[in-house]
Amino acid sequence: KSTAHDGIALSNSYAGNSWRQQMLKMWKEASHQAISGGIVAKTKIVNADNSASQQESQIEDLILEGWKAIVIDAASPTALNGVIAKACHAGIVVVAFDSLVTAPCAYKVAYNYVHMGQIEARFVAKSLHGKGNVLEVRGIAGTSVDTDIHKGIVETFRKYPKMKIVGSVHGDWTQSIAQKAVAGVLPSLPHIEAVVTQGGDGYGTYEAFMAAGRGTPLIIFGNRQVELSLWAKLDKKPGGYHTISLSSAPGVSSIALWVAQQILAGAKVPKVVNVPLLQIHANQLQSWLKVLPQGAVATPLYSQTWTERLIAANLHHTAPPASPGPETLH
Amino acid sequence: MGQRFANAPRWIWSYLAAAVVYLAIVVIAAGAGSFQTFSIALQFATFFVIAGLGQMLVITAGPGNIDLSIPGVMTLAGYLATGAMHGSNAGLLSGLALGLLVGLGAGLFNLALIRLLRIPPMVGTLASGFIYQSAAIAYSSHAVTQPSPLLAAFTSGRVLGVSAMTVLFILLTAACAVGLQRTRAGRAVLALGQNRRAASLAGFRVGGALSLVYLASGLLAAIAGILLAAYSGGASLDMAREYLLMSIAVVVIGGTSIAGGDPAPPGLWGSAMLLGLLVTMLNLLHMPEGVRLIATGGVIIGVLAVATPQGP
Amino acid sequence: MPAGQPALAAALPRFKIALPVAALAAMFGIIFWIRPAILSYFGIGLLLDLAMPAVFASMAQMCVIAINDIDLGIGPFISLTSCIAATLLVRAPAAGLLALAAAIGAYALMGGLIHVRRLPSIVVTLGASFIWLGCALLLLPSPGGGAPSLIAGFVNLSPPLVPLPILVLAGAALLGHLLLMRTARGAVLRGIGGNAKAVEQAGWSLARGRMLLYGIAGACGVIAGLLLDGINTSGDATVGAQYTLTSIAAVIVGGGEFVGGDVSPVGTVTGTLIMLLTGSVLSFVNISTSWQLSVEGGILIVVLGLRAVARSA
Amino acid sequence: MTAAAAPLIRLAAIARDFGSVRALQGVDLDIDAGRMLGIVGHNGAGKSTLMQIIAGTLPPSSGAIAVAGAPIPAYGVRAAHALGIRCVFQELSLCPNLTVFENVGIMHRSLRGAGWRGRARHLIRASLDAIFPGHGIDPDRQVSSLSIGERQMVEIARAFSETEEKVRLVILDEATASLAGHAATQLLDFTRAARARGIACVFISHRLAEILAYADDIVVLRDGGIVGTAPASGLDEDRLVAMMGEVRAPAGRDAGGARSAGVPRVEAAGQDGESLPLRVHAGEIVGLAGLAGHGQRAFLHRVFAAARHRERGLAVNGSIAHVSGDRASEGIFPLWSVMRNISAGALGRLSRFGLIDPAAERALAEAWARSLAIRTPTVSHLATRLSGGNQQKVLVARALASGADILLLDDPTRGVDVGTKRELYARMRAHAAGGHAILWYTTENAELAECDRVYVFSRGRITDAIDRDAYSEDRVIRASFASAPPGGGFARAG
Ligand SMILES: Nc1ncnc2c1ncn2[C@@H]1O[C@H](COP(=O)(O)OP(=O)(O)OP(=O)(O)O)[C@@H](O)[C@H]1O
Ligand SMILES: Nc1ncnc2c1ncn2[C@@H]1O[C@H](COP(=O)(O)OP(=O)(O)OP(=O)(O)O)[C@@H](O)[C@H]1O
Ligand SMILES: [Mg+2]
Ligand SMILES: [Mg+2]
Repeated sequence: KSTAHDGIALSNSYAGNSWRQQMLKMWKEASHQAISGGIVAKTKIVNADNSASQQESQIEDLILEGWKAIVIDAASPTALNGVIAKACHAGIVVVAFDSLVTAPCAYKVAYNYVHMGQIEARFVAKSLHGKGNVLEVRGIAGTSVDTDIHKGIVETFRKYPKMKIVGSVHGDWTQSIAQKAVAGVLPSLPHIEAVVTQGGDGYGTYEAFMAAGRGTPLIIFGNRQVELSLWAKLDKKPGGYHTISLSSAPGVSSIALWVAQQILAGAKVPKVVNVPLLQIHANQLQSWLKVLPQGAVATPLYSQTWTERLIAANLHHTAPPASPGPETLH
Repeated sequence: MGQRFANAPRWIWSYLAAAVVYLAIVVIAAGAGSFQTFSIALQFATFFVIAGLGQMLVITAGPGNIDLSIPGVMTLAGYLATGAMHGSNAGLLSGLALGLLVGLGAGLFNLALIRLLRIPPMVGTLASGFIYQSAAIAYSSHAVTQPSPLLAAFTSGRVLGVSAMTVLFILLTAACAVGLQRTRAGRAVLALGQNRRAASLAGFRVGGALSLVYLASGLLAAIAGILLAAYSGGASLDMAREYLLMSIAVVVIGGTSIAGGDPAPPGLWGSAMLLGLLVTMLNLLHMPEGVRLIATGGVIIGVLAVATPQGP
Repeated sequence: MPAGQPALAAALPRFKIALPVAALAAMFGIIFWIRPAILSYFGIGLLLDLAMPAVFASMAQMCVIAINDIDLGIGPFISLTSCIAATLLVRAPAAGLLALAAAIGAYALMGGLIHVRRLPSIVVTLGASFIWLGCALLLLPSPGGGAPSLIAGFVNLSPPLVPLPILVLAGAALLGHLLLMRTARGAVLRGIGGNAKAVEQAGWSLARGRMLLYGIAGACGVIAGLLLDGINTSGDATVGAQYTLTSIAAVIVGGGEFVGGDVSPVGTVTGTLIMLLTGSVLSFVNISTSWQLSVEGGILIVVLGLRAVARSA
Repeated sequence: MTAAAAPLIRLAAIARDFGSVRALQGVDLDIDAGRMLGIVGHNGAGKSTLMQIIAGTLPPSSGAIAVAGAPIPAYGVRAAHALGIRCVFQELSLCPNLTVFENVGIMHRSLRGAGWRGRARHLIRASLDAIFPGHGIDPDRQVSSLSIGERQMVEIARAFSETEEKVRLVILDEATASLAGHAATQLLDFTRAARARGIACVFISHRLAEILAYADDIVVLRDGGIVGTAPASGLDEDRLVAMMGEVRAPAGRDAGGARSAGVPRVEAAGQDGESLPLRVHAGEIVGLAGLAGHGQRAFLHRVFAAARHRERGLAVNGSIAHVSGDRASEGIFPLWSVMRNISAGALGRLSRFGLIDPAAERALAEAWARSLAIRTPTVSHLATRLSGGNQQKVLVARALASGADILLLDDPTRGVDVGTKRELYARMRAHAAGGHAILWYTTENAELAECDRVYVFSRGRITDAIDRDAYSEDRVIRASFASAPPGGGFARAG
């Protein structure tokens, strides 16, 4: 079925941090490809101010405007359920990504965040040879992303009896808040060997450690440019710096766009499309830093064909396609 | 002396409460890092104090005066300043100038709404705050905000364990306290806040005093925004969200009378420390966010009820 | 109070209500002109359903402004009541009802405290806002819960001919108008805002008046919370946050004044719709959402500026 | 009702204190049904306070109230209202944001339930029609849109309106002050009819002619006590004035001396046949006289504003200071010490490098406190803790300390005791002699004797200019009721 005359709208709950800005950029790039390729007729972005009720009312407007599909990065996992049900009822395809919703009729483009916590904890435990004090910097309290990552971390560390989480703060995925929170508890904490983060908070954590005059622990980084360049800087010192960058890529908005398009086109799509996390290893660091402007967030741009392969992998429970690298960006 | 003595307890309360909370932290953490906890709380308190100082001046101008545009000004100034800096020290001056200009412009615009259009300050600044925030939103989509390293270093740098920025603003608070009590313009603000008619008949320039406080509030909000953005490595759209209510809370817990005419600049530090240390304490006790908020609310109402003098 | 120009002064109340009504009519005109399809049962229902909780939030604020106070805590209070509805009221209806009644009682007591201790309402309600939010977070640390079937059923009602939101809005405006503007007690309550001393001299208790109005405000807040829970089918401790400021704006845009007991339920409903529909109009004319706040601020300034011009003319 | 029956209301030894101010000191008073009691007395004599106590809105500090012979222990608004006691308060007590009929509803608790609006409308219309035929007031008008006179009419009509509760006493506290002449006559004529129906009236007015013409008995109040009671028939204006005021010989002062010609400090143009011109020179004390609320205060404010901005027909040369007798609302800064209240006008001179010099400020305040004999423990004492008279001295000290060329006095001796007043008069004379110009509005005619020239205001216009030599209280009272200056058809108002 052709989607050439269909429109797909993005309802984004919040545009105030660099991750979301990058996410919107990726959406625009994917939109550009889709429209110039004649695949869809039009797209639109609507941003809310991080309040569920405003996003709700914006989605209602989108329904009234007759969009064929609405892609949602949600302000609340549950508060939009009412309006999403209305959209589904009106025959509109709803695809949620990043900050998901629990509405059953919505398709979800999801990261496996429990897995993210597991990878982090395993990496830390291996690096410290199974013994050490860990500080956990969590995201926004009450979100499913935060609880999932936390769950993965805790259950993995349980396998290493000598790994201890000695402190836990909420950094809200924001450098400044993470810095404030970490700085607040650090004085009353023992020596810290490693910090597990949720991405976006690594730089602030590092700053807090420096301000407290503590040695640099092993910090798991996210994919902000400041984090990656900090890693590169630390790596230049004698002995280097051994860590990984693990995060959700803002380019997931392009996957969500293509998923919505595929559903409109009548393709078979599972209700939940799992997306692999973006992992950056030391050997890829320089190539990413080369394409990243200051303040940006590392992400690939996912194409329609890549997304088709991802959907197929999800349908058949096979391994997902390899994540595209920085070369997909210009 | 009698009057000063009678007034002292109004801002003393916040210091007492902060001291109690601090002692509790020392006990809970069994003394570990207690000086650091203090100096860090002081550093974060600084941002609240800067914004609170402006709010305090506005509130001092009398009933109905309140500046709800502070978060908007902070965000916009933070964005424009760090956007212009582009992460280089070369852009420092132009960035600072741009940010301060935002504060000045916002103060002037607020004044135009209040004095020319005669819109009640509360809605006037609410509306203008919407506009500043929205300008920041519009700007944010094509901006890369990165503070100049020099400014960032200033916001986190320390002298003898105390942040240089904190020292600077303790001095500014003191200057403000002196200015309010010992300059003619300051007395005009105090007089205006106690009784607008009497102030005018006593020969004070009432309109000028009102302009002064709103301009100061705009400028201070801009400074708070620039420094906060510099400290955080860049601006974000909701970096000032909590300042809407907190700027008022800091002022009121600090002992400033919401009825006007009776500011308490030293209390700003006490209350900002109190609110910051309260969070640290509850974090240490692994208390949920909800408890922290209830404690904050309880402190606000409690201090108010204790510190409000009861007439006949 | 200038005694002169009685004709102009007499016209001002009318102008104050005519201005927002005209603005609202213009907004509806634009919406229906751009998207005639919305002029349908389904369309109007969807366009206005969020106005239902918003209107009760504004009504609550109006009750408080009627006695020259300001409520900076109504938004979190609504969040709290929606959380109560999403959790307690679903799991244990009796406890839920009790909690809601206690919430209303707490509001009335807050009014009493403000009166007896002569505290500034703005600070007390600010402090209370943290308490409401804290309670909501303790009750529902992360969004979720459900909606009592009765409430969910109510918000999904499809009455014949007229969509539910219109009925609710009209009902709220009408009931508010009858109670506050038409009854003798309503006049007394409004009179407190106009000249408290005169009301007291006529033998009325100001403490009771303030507690009653705060209690009504609390009840309106509870209704808003219940409706919000019904629409969202879940609770969220931050869902009502923005009602605090928009409710103040709605009351003032709708012709209310901060002092003088000069408020009107019909104006408040109008003001709420204006604040709410701004976003829709912008969306339909394809203006970026970045500017939505600017337009809201601009509308506030224009409406209040015009009113000031009319007053000094 | 015979004379032997118990009076409708009997007040015994009623006293009332406001902080340190004793507003009433043991008043005994009977009010009889079917008669009108006129009460006169200087400003601040305690008339309104007494009325508020009768109306139940203010509890007495001590004393007893009996109605129809029965003592009422828990006397209060509700009790008074149930007994049919109504009061038209001096300051308007209508809710401006409500309509006329809604204000009626606030007073009558029985107006409720279905159709109360109609009943309230009917009630007030009937009452207005009865008292002020041809009033032209629509009960649906919002009170804020009514003129002051119309509001007063509404309030009076509301007091006389009756539901099931019958009216037995109506108190009119300066109710005619803002009524147009013929409305006042309508009201007073109506009270005759009401009295015939057995309703008692208490009537307070500064228009002596009204009191003399309409009251049955007259009580004179001075400084919180009753100094005279007499049937109206036995009194005339002169004797009443004599009872009210201390007739004091003008204190001796050397005429002229400092008085200079040259450019006047304040000069207001007159209007032909309407208003006389006004002029104040350096060294002069000029009085503004007339009944309260006839434009004197507004004139002072115009002069004050003219010192900063331009005003048509008003020239002001020199700096200006203002002293208000309304201390609470336009004088004292309640959070400030005596020192700061005094120095407020002189901060420019006290500053060095932009900073106020605390030592100089204290010295200035102490000097003036000593010079005016302000009774305060130290100048750091809160100004509001002083007695009214001493607070007033603080305001005077502020104005004098400012060193302004022109001093505007707005009834500055309100609530000030006799001794203090004398001190202030002497201070004013010295100040004028020092080359300053003083413009002095007073409601106490005795103070006019202190002035070099007196301008009498009536309905916003200057109707007479009386030089010191030609001054007589009688001429002031006559001009107070005039509607135009002598040249333009002098008419006596009634
Ligand atoms: N303290 C205040 N609080 C709130 N609004 C105020 C205050 N002061 C002034 N305004 C607003 O500003 C308007 C203009 O002020 P106004 O013209 O009275 O000052 P001004 O008289 O010009 O001062 P100046 O003494 O310098 O002449 C007022 O009508 C009022 O709406
Ligand atoms: N609420 C109050 N608080 C303090 N003092 C008061 C109060 N009401 C009246 N007074 C004082 O009591 C005294 C008597 O005042 P009152 O109003 O009874 O005088 P009055 O005879 O009615 O004067 P006028 O002719 O000006 O109306 C005055 O000295 C006044 O300052
Ligand atoms: Mg002016
Ligand atoms: Mg009186």
